[in-house]
Amino acid sequence: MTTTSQVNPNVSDATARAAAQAAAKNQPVTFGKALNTALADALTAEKSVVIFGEDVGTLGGVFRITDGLTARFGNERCFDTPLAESGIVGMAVGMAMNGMRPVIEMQFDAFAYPAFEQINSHVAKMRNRTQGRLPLPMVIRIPYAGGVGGVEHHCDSSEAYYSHTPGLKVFTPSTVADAYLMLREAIDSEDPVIFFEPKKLYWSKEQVDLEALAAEYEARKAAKTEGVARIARAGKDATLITYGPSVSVAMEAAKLAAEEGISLEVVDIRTIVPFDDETVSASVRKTGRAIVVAEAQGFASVASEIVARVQERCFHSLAAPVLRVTGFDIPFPAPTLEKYNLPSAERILDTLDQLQWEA
Amino acid sequence: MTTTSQVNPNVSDATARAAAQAAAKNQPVTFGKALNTALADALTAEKSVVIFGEDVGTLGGVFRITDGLTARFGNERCFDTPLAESGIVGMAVGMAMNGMRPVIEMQFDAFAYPAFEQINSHVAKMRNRTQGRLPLPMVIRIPYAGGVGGVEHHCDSSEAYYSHTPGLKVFTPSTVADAYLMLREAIDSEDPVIFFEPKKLYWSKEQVDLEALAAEYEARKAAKTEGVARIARAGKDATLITYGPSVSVAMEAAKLAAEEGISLEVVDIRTIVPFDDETVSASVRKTGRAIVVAEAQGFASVASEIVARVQERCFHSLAAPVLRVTGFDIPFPAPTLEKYNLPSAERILDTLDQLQWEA
Amino acid sequence: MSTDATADRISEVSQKFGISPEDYMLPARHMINLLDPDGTLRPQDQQGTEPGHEYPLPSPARLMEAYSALVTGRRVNDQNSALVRQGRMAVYPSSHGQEACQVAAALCLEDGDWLFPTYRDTVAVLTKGVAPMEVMTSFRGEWHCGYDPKAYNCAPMATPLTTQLLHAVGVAHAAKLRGENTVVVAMCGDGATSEGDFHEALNFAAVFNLPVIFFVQNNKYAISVPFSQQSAAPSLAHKAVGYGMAGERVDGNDLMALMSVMTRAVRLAREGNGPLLIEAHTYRMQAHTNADDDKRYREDAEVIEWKAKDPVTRMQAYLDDAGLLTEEAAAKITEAAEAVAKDLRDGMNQDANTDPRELFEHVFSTKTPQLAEQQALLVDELDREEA
Amino acid sequence: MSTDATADRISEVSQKFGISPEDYMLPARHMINLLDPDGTLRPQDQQGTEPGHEYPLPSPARLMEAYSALVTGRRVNDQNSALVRQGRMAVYPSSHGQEACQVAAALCLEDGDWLFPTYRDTVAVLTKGVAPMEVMTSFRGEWHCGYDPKAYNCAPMATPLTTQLLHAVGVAHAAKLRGENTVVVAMCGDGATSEGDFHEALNFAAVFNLPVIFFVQNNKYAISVPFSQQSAAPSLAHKAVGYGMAGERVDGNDLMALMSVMTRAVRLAREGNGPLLIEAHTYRMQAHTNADDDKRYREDAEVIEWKAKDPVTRMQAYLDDAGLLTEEAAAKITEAAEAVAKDLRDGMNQDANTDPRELFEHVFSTKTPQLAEQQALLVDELDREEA
Ligand SMILES: Cc1ncc(C[n+]2csc(CCOP(=O)(O)OP(=O)(O)O)c2C)c(N)n1
Ligand SMILES: Cc1ncc(C[n+]2csc(CCOP(=O)(O)OP(=O)(O)O)c2C)c(N)n1
Ligand SMILES: [Mg+2]
Ligand SMILES: [Mg+2]
Repeated sequence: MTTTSQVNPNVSDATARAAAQAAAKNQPVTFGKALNTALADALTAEKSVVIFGEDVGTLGGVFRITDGLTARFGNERCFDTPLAESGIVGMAVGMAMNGMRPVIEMQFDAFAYPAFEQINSHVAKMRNRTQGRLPLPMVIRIPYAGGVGGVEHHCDSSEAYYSHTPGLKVFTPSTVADAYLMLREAIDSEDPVIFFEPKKLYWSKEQVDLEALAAEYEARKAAKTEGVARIARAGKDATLITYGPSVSVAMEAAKLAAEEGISLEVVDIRTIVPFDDETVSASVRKTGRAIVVAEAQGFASVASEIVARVQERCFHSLAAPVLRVTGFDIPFPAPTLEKYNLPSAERILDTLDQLQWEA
Repeated sequence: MTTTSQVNPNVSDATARAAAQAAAKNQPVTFGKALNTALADALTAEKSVVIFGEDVGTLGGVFRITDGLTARFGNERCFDTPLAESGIVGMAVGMAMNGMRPVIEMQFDAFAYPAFEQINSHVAKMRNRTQGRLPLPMVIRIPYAGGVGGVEHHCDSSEAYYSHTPGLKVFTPSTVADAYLMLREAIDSEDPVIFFEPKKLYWSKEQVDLEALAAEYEARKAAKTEGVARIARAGKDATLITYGPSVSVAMEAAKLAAEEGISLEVVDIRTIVPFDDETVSASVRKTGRAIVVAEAQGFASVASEIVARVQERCFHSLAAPVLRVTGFDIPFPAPTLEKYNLPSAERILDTLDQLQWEA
Repeated sequence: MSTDATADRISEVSQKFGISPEDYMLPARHMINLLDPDGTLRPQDQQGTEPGHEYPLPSPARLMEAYSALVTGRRVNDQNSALVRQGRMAVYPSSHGQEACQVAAALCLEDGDWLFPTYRDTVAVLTKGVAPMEVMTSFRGEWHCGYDPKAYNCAPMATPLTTQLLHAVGVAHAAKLRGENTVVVAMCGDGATSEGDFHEALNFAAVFNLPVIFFVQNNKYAISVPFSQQSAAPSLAHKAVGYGMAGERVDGNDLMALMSVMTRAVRLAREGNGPLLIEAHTYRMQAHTNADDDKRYREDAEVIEWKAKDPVTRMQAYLDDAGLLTEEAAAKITEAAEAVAKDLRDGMNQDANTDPRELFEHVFSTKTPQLAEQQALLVDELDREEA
Repeated sequence: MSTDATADRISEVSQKFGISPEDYMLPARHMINLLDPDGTLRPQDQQGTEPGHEYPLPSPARLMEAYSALVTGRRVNDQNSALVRQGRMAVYPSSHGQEACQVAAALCLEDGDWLFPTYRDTVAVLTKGVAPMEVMTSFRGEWHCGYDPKAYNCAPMATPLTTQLLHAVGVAHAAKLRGENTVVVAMCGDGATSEGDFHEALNFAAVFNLPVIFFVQNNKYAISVPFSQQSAAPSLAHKAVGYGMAGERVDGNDLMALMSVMTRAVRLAREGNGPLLIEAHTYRMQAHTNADDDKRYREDAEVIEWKAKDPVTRMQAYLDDAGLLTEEAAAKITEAAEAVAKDLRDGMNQDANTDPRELFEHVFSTKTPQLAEQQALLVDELDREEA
């Protein structure tokens, strides 16, 4: 059930430095711990930050991402609510209206759906409908996607719903350092952020010195992640554009392709909204071929959007259509069958074969 | 506030015949009346059909689409519910589980959001999670989109949310004949259908003989609309791919383009799920250029999907990238400003200019 | 934050009233009503009070203040409806007949307190102090709520039903965490009580023991749907006990009763006794909005019956009889109301602010590259149009 | 379908009991409890009954039937937990300690009646007659619910909390429209009552006067969150009055009381008196699921305290004392339970049905071209793999 994400050969800037420092100190940390530390550091840095949701207090969340926060910061800074997602989001809206920075947790992806009206009609629109007078700085954390053998309703990739909704920012980290940095950025953002955490990465480990990263972030020296895609691996023959849980899959595909002499560039887009057209387009213009890899069902998805944008912007650089490797357009399958649905390195390589190399 | 939709020069099959018959009889009918008649005919044809929602009984719905049905069929066939959308959808799920065919109304697009969990986690998945044993034949009617000067929360185009959700069919008619036929088909479908009704078309009129159409439908002689796109106008220089409220805008653009000597083909896709790749691809392969026109905000939208599919399938026939004319990625604007957001014939023609005619 | 604490709190307050916790939470057996429809003060034993549910008469000064707001409220409702008929305003959901509720909802609050209104609560928002033209901004078809919610401690009027009750809970919770003594009045209609968010808001408020007054105007209709098809409960106020809070029903056309009930509710809430649910029985005298046709679903006779219970004439009669409404005072009150009406007429003659470039300005704190691109496209179109 | 009719209905039934409508709707002042934890029958005046809330003892035959199901239920819970520990099942939310509730929920129903269970209600589903391995299908990681809901009149176990209560309302409504006399028991937990759908379901059932019993197992926890942080109400049963229905709370570890309360509820519902809300006080003896660690949020002492109230030993003691549980009868009951446990062990040794091609078969009635294309892609992959 635990996946160790790839250590990236050419991570950029802060991430790279942080990774290097940590490697020196030899402290592997999990993705979950990075999130937990980001929350603790945010609670320390800013007294208007409050954390709440189902089971986030005493228990520390079903994934333990809020572990220890109630004990350390008290029941007023991190607390359990009654079991009602619309209630949680709606209350967060009010708290943000009144000077707080709520960071709330939806227990699983599909259990954010009861809050859809609050998110869509209020979280996304309050700033706009008050002409900027009521900004809503808040973060909605959503563990998402599969790869952990979850039962029905526990493995949805729901990022398209929120990415399609104007007024919401959508972040999804794929490395331990990004987990820390992006969550800090999300909490400090003046805009509401839907923060998607790939469940299968919670237990993945990397050599990252979180203390150094924190110091860097607080000194405003960490490189911005919002709207800045990450070249997870440099390459020249084709680009894999991906995010969140699929980054590790793309990295694996790139490794396998390299063995066959094909050099793949992997772009981790990090934030779906705002989108880094520049980095993505530059990569595709360079390689001339692209595959978008994402776990969500493909129809009318974020992957569709990326394909559409890339061909709009890079049409004359393209040697082949931009293809997609995504989940099928079916309800997310049960544990015994999920592997057939999830994008795999093999499926990416099969798709690569279709990029008209002979043409 | 009333828009008269275009009478299409080359509508296909049943639609054409029906239009012709009606023209002979000279009876203009509104889009709203066609829907109302479809509901009445379905109530008559099949005793398991029941209609309910907010204000659909005595009042006949805020748009009067259910006008007269309670009086004619009784309060057990068409009735008001308490004011709760999740309740309406959830109750419909149970009724469909127990032998009924509920046809329910969401009063406005954004007011379907409270039902998002019921729609996503149950309506879409019940057949699947019971291995086909509990199909849910039900129709969720949603008036959608703008062009009517509606205040906030009353003009969302929310089709992407449902189109992205596996297990839902998504229909949206753009002509009076289709309003009738597609609603009948939706009600008779064994699958749940989200039925999007472009508000601005409710009062649009066409020459259609509904009685003849009904007879044809019931004799199973009407051409299928599900999964069958409609060539709303034939052309050869570029294809406009569109649906619902944007069809009339595309038709207007085609007319204007024709005056400039450019021949545009307009494809009305009718059902977003299932999607008619064949018709769409054939048109684009023929013309070599395509613009997707839709009113919803563009990011991660149905328009994105269509662009992605078209370039995947027609890449080597394309003389230019597939472009989009959509709503902006902003909350739907208030009445005084909506015209700046809505796709217009002018904006389509501007986009047409970018299709690299000189290249 | 726990039921144990709540149980203690409830039993404490009920002890104060010398009644059982259940009797404290359940509404009085009869609706609280101080004035007869004709303006005469009811005998004490017919006021609906019973132990723990006693409501003293407000002071004359307070009544005069409320009456003045009532007259202005009525004038505003009718002025706005006229402006709609004249085509100078897009839509207006009038609260004609419900003005006493609206006035009490706002007047019971103190300066730092918050109000959460719906689309029908224009008069409450006005009474809270928002400038008339600011209140009307969204109804004229502009894209924003028109006023600064933080300047007035008044949320934007909410359209998605009952969603705002949760925001009210959040505002109260934030204040409580900071140790501020803020009371919040959260308004909704009878129909809206059927939505899930109503339930979640009341429960959150009770569990976190927050000073929120949930104020339901039961005007008997949700658009066309009569209350009898909305709920089978003995009263909406009876819902309170299911959350562990106190409930009360009050004659919503009796300004005196409303002022008394709401003032006590605010005091109880401010003293830390938790949220309360107040149901005001009133009537929507006009159609749902100008776009609605109420002839399709109700009899004139019913409307006429309620006309006899009008809150304005009732209060006026009482004040007249009590000798409080001198000619001078009455003139001043009318004058104030007319001034507001004139403001509205004048304001509506001015063009709405409709710079399309602003469409992109407040989606995020700073424009995303995508929005900048889209704005550029629109600006280019506008420039070409102007050229 | 209107409150007027409902009010009539409520006052009729309350008259039948010689009490006020409010007293009919509010739960009895004390929880209904017939057997002491040690299995002795409580004196009548301590059973929690009061006028209109009297509960007769079930017949010996009925008690024996229920006890047998109870023993099987306990065996199934413990067998399944063992299978999880052995790695032969993915996940199991055990109802150990709550089996009396589960048994009563199913046994009170007649053949054509429907049951709407949650993920924790395996034992209720079994008691409703579904074959053991069919019940366990989804917990082994298969993609469907395993049984034919229509064959058993038993909905798939629901995970998204309280969503299923609305489906229950719909099933009852459909039956009513067809003139069928179907009663529905809809189950949920204490935590789930906080969700909006709970509210909407109860209101719809009351407004449409449907024969639905909402049966809440208040096992004191929603994963880690104790009931005190879930609700501040005097009891969950008190919520009933806010919908215009009758509520009752019952000792959820007392099978005798449960059988009596649920049987009466079903009868009242079937006679057209509308929905009822029953809250059973019980305790989740084990962690939320095997993935949970309950040591993080509760004391052992609390668990031990509840161990003394175990429903199985309690009922056994009573039946023993009453001379109903002969050695022979006890042996038969154990045997039946063991047979089910064996079924489960054997079944779990068989491979789950996991043909990936089937992933596309039941999304729609017929595959869309898009799904056919995607299925072909997968089939091609599988073929190449096999080759
Ligand atoms: C979530 C939601 N669903 C539906 C609507 C459409 N709608 C607007 S007002 C209204 C009736 C509300 O009735 P009530 O709560 O009694 O308030 P009143 O209008 O009587 O003041 C409806 C159905 C809405 N605004 N929001
Ligand atoms: C809508 C929704 N939100 C969250 C969850 C996650 N979840 C599963 S069980 C549970 C606790 C439920 O507690 P309760 O209703 O008391 O039932 P119990 O588990 O005690 O039987 C939670 C939060 C869910 N399944 N559905
Ligand atoms: Mg109302
Ligand atoms: Mg529980």
